[in-house]
Amino acid sequence: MNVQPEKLKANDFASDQEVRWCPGCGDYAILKALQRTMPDLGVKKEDTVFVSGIGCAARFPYYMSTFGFHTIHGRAPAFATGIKIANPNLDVWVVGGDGDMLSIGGNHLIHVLRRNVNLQLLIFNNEIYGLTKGQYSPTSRIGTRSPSTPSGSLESPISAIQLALGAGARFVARSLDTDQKHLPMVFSRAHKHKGTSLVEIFQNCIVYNDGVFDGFTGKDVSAEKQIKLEDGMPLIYGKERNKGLMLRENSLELISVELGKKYTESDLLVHNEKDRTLANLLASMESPDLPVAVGVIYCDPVDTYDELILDQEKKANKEKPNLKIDDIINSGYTWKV
Amino acid sequence: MNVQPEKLKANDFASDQEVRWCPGCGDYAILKALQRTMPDLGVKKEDTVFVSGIGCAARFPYYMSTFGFHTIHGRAPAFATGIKIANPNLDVWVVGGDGDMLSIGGNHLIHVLRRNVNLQLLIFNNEIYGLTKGQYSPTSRIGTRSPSTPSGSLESPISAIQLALGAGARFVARSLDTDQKHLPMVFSRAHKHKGTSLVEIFQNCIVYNDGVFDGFTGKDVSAEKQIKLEDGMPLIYGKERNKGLMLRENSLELISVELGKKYTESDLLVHNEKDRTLANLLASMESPDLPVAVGVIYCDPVDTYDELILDQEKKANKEKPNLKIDDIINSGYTWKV
Amino acid sequence: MVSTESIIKDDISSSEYLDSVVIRFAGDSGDGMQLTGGQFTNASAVAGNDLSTFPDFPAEIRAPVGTTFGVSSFQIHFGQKKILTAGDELDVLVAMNPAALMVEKSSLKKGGLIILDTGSFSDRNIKRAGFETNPLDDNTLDGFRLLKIDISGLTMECVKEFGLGKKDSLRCKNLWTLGLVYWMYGRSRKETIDWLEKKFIKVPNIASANVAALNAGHAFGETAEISGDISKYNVPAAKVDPGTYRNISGAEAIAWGLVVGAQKCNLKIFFGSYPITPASPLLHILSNLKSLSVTTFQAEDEIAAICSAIGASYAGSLGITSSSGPGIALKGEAIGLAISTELPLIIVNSQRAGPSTGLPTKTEQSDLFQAVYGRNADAPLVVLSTKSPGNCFEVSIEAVRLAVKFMTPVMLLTDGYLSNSTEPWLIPDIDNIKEFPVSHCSKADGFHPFLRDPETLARNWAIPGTSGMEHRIGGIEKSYDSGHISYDADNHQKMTNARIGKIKGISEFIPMQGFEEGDESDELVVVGWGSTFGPINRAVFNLRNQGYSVAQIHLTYISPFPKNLGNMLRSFKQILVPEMNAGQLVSILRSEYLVPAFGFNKVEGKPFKISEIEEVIIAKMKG
Amino acid sequence: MVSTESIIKDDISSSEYLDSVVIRFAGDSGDGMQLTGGQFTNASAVAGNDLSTFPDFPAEIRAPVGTTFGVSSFQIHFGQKKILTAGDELDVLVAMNPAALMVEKSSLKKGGLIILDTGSFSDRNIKRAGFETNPLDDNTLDGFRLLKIDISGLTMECVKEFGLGKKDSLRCKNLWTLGLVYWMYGRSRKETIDWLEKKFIKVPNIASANVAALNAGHAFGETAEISGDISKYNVPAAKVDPGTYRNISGAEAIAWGLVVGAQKCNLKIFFGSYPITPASPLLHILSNLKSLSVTTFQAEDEIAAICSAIGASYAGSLGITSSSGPGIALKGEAIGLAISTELPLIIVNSQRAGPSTGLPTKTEQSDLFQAVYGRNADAPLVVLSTKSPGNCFEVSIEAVRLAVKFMTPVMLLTDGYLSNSTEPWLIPDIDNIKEFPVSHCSKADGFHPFLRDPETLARNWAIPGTSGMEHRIGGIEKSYDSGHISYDADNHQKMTNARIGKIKGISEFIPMQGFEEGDESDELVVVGWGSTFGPINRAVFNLRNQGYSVAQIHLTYISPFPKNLGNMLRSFKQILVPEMNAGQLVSILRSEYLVPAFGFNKVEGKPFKISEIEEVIIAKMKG
Ligand SMILES: Cc1ncc(C[n+]2csc(CCOP(=O)(O)OP(=O)(O)O)c2C)c(N)n1
Ligand SMILES: Cc1ncc(C[n+]2csc(CCOP(=O)(O)OP(=O)(O)O)c2C)c(N)n1
Ligand code: SF4
Ligand code: SF4
Ligand SMILES: [Mg+2]
Ligand SMILES: [Mg+2]
Repeated sequence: MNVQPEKLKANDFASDQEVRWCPGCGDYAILKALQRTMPDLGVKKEDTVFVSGIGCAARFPYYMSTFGFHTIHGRAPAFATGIKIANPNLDVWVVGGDGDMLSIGGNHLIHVLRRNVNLQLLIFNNEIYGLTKGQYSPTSRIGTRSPSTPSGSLESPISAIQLALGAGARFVARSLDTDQKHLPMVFSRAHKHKGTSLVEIFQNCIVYNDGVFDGFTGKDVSAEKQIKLEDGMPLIYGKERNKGLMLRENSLELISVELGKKYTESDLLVHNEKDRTLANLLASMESPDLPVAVGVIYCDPVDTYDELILDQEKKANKEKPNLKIDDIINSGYTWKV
Repeated sequence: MNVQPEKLKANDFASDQEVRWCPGCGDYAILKALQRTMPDLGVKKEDTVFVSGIGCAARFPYYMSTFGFHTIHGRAPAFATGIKIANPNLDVWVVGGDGDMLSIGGNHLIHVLRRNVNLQLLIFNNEIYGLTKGQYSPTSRIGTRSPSTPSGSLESPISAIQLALGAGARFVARSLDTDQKHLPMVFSRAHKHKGTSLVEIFQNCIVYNDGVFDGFTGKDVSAEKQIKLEDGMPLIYGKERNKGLMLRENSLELISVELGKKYTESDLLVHNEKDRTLANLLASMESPDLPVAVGVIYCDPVDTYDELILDQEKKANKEKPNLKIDDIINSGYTWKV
Repeated sequence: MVSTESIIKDDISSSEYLDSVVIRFAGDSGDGMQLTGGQFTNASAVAGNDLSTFPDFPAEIRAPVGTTFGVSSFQIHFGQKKILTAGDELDVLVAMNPAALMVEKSSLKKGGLIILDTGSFSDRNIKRAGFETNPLDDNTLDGFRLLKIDISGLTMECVKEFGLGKKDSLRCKNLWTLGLVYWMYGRSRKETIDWLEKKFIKVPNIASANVAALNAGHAFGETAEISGDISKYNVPAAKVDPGTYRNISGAEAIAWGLVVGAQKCNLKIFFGSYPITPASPLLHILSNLKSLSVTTFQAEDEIAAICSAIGASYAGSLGITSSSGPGIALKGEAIGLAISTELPLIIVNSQRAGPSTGLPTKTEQSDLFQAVYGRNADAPLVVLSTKSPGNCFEVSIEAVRLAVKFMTPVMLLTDGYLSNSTEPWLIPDIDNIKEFPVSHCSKADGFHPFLRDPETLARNWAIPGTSGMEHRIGGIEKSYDSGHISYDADNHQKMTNARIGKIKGISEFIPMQGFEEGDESDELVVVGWGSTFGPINRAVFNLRNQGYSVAQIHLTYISPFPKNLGNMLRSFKQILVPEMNAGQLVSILRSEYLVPAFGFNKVEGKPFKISEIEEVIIAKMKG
Repeated sequence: MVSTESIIKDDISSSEYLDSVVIRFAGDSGDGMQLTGGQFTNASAVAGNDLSTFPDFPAEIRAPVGTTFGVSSFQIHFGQKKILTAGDELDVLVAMNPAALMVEKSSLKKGGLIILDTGSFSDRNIKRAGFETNPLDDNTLDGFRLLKIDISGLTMECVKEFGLGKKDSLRCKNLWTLGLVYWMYGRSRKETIDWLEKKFIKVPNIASANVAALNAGHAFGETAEISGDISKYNVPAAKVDPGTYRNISGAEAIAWGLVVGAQKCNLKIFFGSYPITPASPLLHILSNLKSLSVTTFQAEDEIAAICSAIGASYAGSLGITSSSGPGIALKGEAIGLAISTELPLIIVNSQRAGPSTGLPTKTEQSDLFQAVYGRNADAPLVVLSTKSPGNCFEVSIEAVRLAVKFMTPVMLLTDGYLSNSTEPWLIPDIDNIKEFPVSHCSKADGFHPFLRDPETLARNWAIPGTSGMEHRIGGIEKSYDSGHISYDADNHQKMTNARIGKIKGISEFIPMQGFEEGDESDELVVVGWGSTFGPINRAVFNLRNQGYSVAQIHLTYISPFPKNLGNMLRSFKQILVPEMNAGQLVSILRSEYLVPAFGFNKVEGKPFKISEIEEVIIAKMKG
């Protein structure tokens, strides 16, 4: 018999495969954080499935000792939808890079969000195509020089979170590869949320895009350049917790203010995870003018697609309790010879 | 010689092909409105290209006497991108249905918007798949009964406008098939905007989804159930122009108020086409609680992709003015035998 | 007026005897031709005829009234012999308007009968249809027998009493026409009357009006108002096996076959699809079968559709996807993944005319190459084809059996013609169909996901949710020995061989190929696949009766071929391969068996005529 | 220490003479093996050798240090004869660490030389590489000649004076090794030194350290510290046509060929692509050629990439797209549209090992079926293949010529091996290449877009922006006579025939097939296509020298085949078709010409060895 111990440890979620990312890649930290989160989620290993597309990030499933499906580029959300509908008992995680999920896979991403299938989507955003050796991606900043844009890229980057909100997402969050406290918290929240939970993780590609997030992730600057969201709490940040966010007067625009002289905490906006407009405002904040928002940006659950399907099936079964295929075949016009 | 008359008439933009939509289809009205708009745009017929995917709406190019390319399902924005980059002189219009543009074509839609290629995107939204005989579409409301959802659809509809805003669109507008005054105005504005202009047109499919927009398009209700946006003007509507929109106090939520007793015009929000947050709020208004917003919801031009490409090419040519392929081939390490 | 009861049973004794009849109802899209055809089909079935039908829709949803491209028609071939095609030429054309006459007149055989509604021959309609002058007045219809009746007028007249508006009144004219045709062939009206009364139960005056029109048309035939040109015909019942019958379309047969197949191996069905003509009916039918463990999922596109189905198979369901040519093309990459991960999957391709968008409402069998070869790299799968609406049922069950037994994608080829056309079908006893239960692997000892059954070469199917079976799979090459990613050169060769060997080896587990007609001793063999079965079989049958030494082979299994096929083919002097494409099976047969097979190819978006095939065979045999 | 100047020119007179040498530099991904190989290639080119190279990267971007899957290597075959392959077996293996030794040792020929860095043989590295015990101490390397040098230590030593850290110092060890190998083969260091000084112009101490390491390795050879096992070799210059040469990779050759082709017909290039291994280099190279009327567009996916390219062709540019197997699969539907609308388009497929994701960094030629058949319906296009890096240039020009002359998509097949490997290339005089100007149609009189040139069957190419040419096209079937949508049955047949006939007819406009070796009088012919040219040619050449009656045909044109191919093949008793797939060309040849061709198939993700092909030929000819 294969008795599972009461509580698994992080290590129990590591597969026997050698991890093959570049030394120093941010993916390691994310892997570690997730392996550390898993035991606390109360889900059995055999009920957990990691699904991915193609890319460095998409190698993720190989390193988890759960079930894993490394599929094709960009389509992981579609595979995951089939898996979850086929067996709603399973705990399904989708992992992909910014290219996988936002370039070739953008359509599946918005549709899984719209459908609200109960699963977790993790986007490892390194603002570059790692696996194919460094071309710019849809999240790369304007002017990114890469093998395919030697004179600099020209397109405005896409924001995973804003796109998701536009598509009707019910849970969006953000975190950083290196933040080993924050990341497990965000993973747990994503897991707890019923419906599609999207988590964008800023991830450093040490080989092709090293330091691209340093402006707000560096140890020295992070407190001043990030704001950690907490539901129901005023939007305060800064090492000294002396800065805050409020609306510019007579406008729908966020500004950062210093607390003390002119403004006090009570002037600040309070984070409300159910406020989609606030979510959009927070998601669009960019360094260096405004702090980058991390944490749960939006969370407002509604019925999930998989539940609704089950309900509909149950109802159909109830309406025609003992229906057999023979009944269908013999329905309509028949005659005897 | 083929001398073109000074000013063309609507009829000059009709091709010699018999129009093959169902009698009573809303597409006729859109065709008429566009043919009426064209002469005023000052673009030559031969410089105009209509590109479409597949669907009833996508038949559109056949009925225009300009150039036209009826491509494959969902990919029209990608074809249009190639056409515009290859010849930025051309005036490119993309036409598609809600299925074409938001289901199979969703990814190309968001990426053309993000790139901001200078072209017009018209989505004929009838909230149904017309050509394939009436299956529900990504814009169909929850509970839509269709051949593929006999017990009602389960997914939240996608909002073309909100999705576009999430993808970084710089121009989004909305109009109605039957509004032959408003529609040409919106078309003109879309055309004038430099960059990708998205126009969503509510279009009645008389065969498979008849009357789905009646709640806010019916002659009797339209004034009360629609708000026609005008930049810089307060958000007023109603037959008696006695209703308006403002923010709910201490929130980021729109409410409709009656003017007169408690509120006056000066309490209302003023439409600002450059305010993305307002745009999102306006786009998300739904009948019957709030009026449906029509007109230009958002317009905030930035550099277009095709211009930027040209600039980059010009710069490259300037840097290496007389570069020949021979120079490239002979560069690097060579030796003589 | 005669009472309804007394006219329901018809006296057919006095009629002219006919072996079989081909009739086509044609009219405007709004004229209810599909309904008319459907009712006539049922009535003919009740009369005991064998039959075959072919509904033909316009490409437009609802084209403007009176246009040729708006003509909708329904053809039925019924008779006392085995009916295998919807018929080469029409014996009778019912033309409800000038456009229908314009479009269909060339299909009528010399001396054939045209029944037409003179009430619709207004100048405007005549012009719209593209006639320069009124075809009833000039010599356009010379050589045909004509029955000109003001059906519109007579219908208006007979439904007057029910107080309908003009539009609704005119809507009854198809029933009037049907009544007349029922009279001609001695069909019973009872079932149609029952059906009308049920259908319009909430609008009884409409029901009564339609019934009245039906009866009036019938009475019109019964009374002396008809010219000598037309009389009653007697098409005797066919000799068929006893049992309960129904009409079945190819789309229904596939849907039900898949459901039965899944039940026989105890799997739930996950059907992921995206609408496309002519594949959508399968989605529609299955969407109504929720209570039979069928989940349908309308995906955002064809790629998501197949990926979701593969995901479902991975999770332990039977994943099925379905589309038509252009949509199947989009699935190529994902099919490769299913092949690489060796998951069961069924891909139903309802072929249509191409290339590209082509002629979506027209039939063709030109996706054979795509089915067998249409992916990157060496990526073999099972390809099955269906030959008639009823046959779709059996082949669908077989598709499920092979998919789960061999852990492989199966491409099931049908086509627009088969999907929509119908034939009477002896309802089988589902309990008698053999089970082929699947067991998901749960033995942890020495488990790895790519361990193979030594006999079938199928890999283990272990599914999420099973403790101890946790494993990772993907599209990168896997080690034969451990299932882990492997970049090893020899291993890649070994796995490639295993994938190919597995599919080839299936030939050991399928029936030997047989002859439909004739045998090895014949001179020429006609080899076909798919919906060409009917015309080929009839042509071969006819010519054999005329003394030609011609045999027929019709393939269900195309990848792999049955193992005796090569030897069968090699025994013939001539091998003729008629296809509704530019020569696809013929090319594969030549390559596989090095036999000098030659093609007879027709790419007109419609089925072969029996006579076309007869002519080629005769020409070939004459040298 | 000897001064730099004096040692630059080497005396090779006293060396052992060799016809050709195969050497492989192997080390960790971070060891700079590609750079080392590249420099050695240039130095050999300067020395006048013909050569062929094969860079071999790990699948991982940067695998952990010391692992076998992180080994990066570069093989070069150079000699005084015509060199056609990177070599079957290694004469010399340079192994910078135990993992490299582990992975590559089996490629070394018996008695071959291994140069290894003992400094890297730590217990940890030995274990990581998968050796149980130290291979330098056990009998693992019995039968090889061994040159064990503490390259790490010696490098550290010689760069001490430049004050680099340990990591940077150790980075110079590849140059030390290169110096030693230069000494062995009498290569000039000058070009490498120049190159180092230019490359590290901003970090002069790094430049100096590398130069010092190079010189130190060289000096090490020069001095007596080496065992008797190793000496200097003399590989004389090859006899080649005079002219200016450079090394060219397949990817460069395609990029430049496409640019030249576009210039020859006066079109701008629009290149729409999406990154994928091993196709990306083409995107990268073209992205640097903006000032040559080349626009590159990195699309959101492969479908958008090809659609944008088709759009650009529609607008009057030369649309090109490029990908590898799985990405090409995604383009199938859009290729169908380009076929249906008859627009020029070039699709470059850099094939890789499959199915599905397969082995992205390994080579294969298994997309031939996909190229010829991989779409819905009857959808013919032109398929060309390339046989060597240099040949990619010519074939790319030909692809452009056929695409615009016949208004058709052209699939250009190359593969991962060809894209990355290099060979010396006689730089052609571009002006001497024939022009084939395109004229976009502008004659309004009687214009319709599908009017055909009676000779080529190419349709009119009228582009937006041209007054009077306004027209609509699409993927629905078009009337042969008016170009408008047509659902007519006969018209569909006519258009299908026209599309097929156009492609078949191209055989009148391409060169007759010739022999690479031998002629019709031989007994056996080896027929190949693509990058197998080298090993096949060498094998046939060798065996002919040994008296075997064997000929070689190598195909550039696969769809259509050259018109004399059938007759050529029929004159042989045996037809052998070696392919790096499970048998694709062989299947098409059998089908097309009914000749009993048989395949020799290898699916190991790497090129054939000459000896493998020799063996099969011999076996076949013996009976
Ligand atoms: C159909 C297809 N197209 C392209 C590729 C090549 N490809 C693999 S991963 C990738 C993008 C990788 O970027 P991202 O998703 O951001 O992941 P990262 O490597 O940065 O983690 C691409 C283009 C592929 N494998 N399949
Ligand atoms: C690749 C592909 N998939 C599916 C189809 C079938 N198809 C044609 S149009 C259409 C959707 C039509 O809906 P919409 O885009 O909303 O246009 P409408 O007809 O409502 O104007 C579909 C699914 C197709 N032609 N090609
Ligand atoms: S290339 Fe970048 S993202 Fe990929 S493994 Fe290396 S560091 Fe990580
Ligand atoms: S099906 Fe609907 S959308 Fe299509 S033409 Fe008819 S009415 Fe218009
Ligand atoms: Mg990335
Ligand atoms: Mg629609």
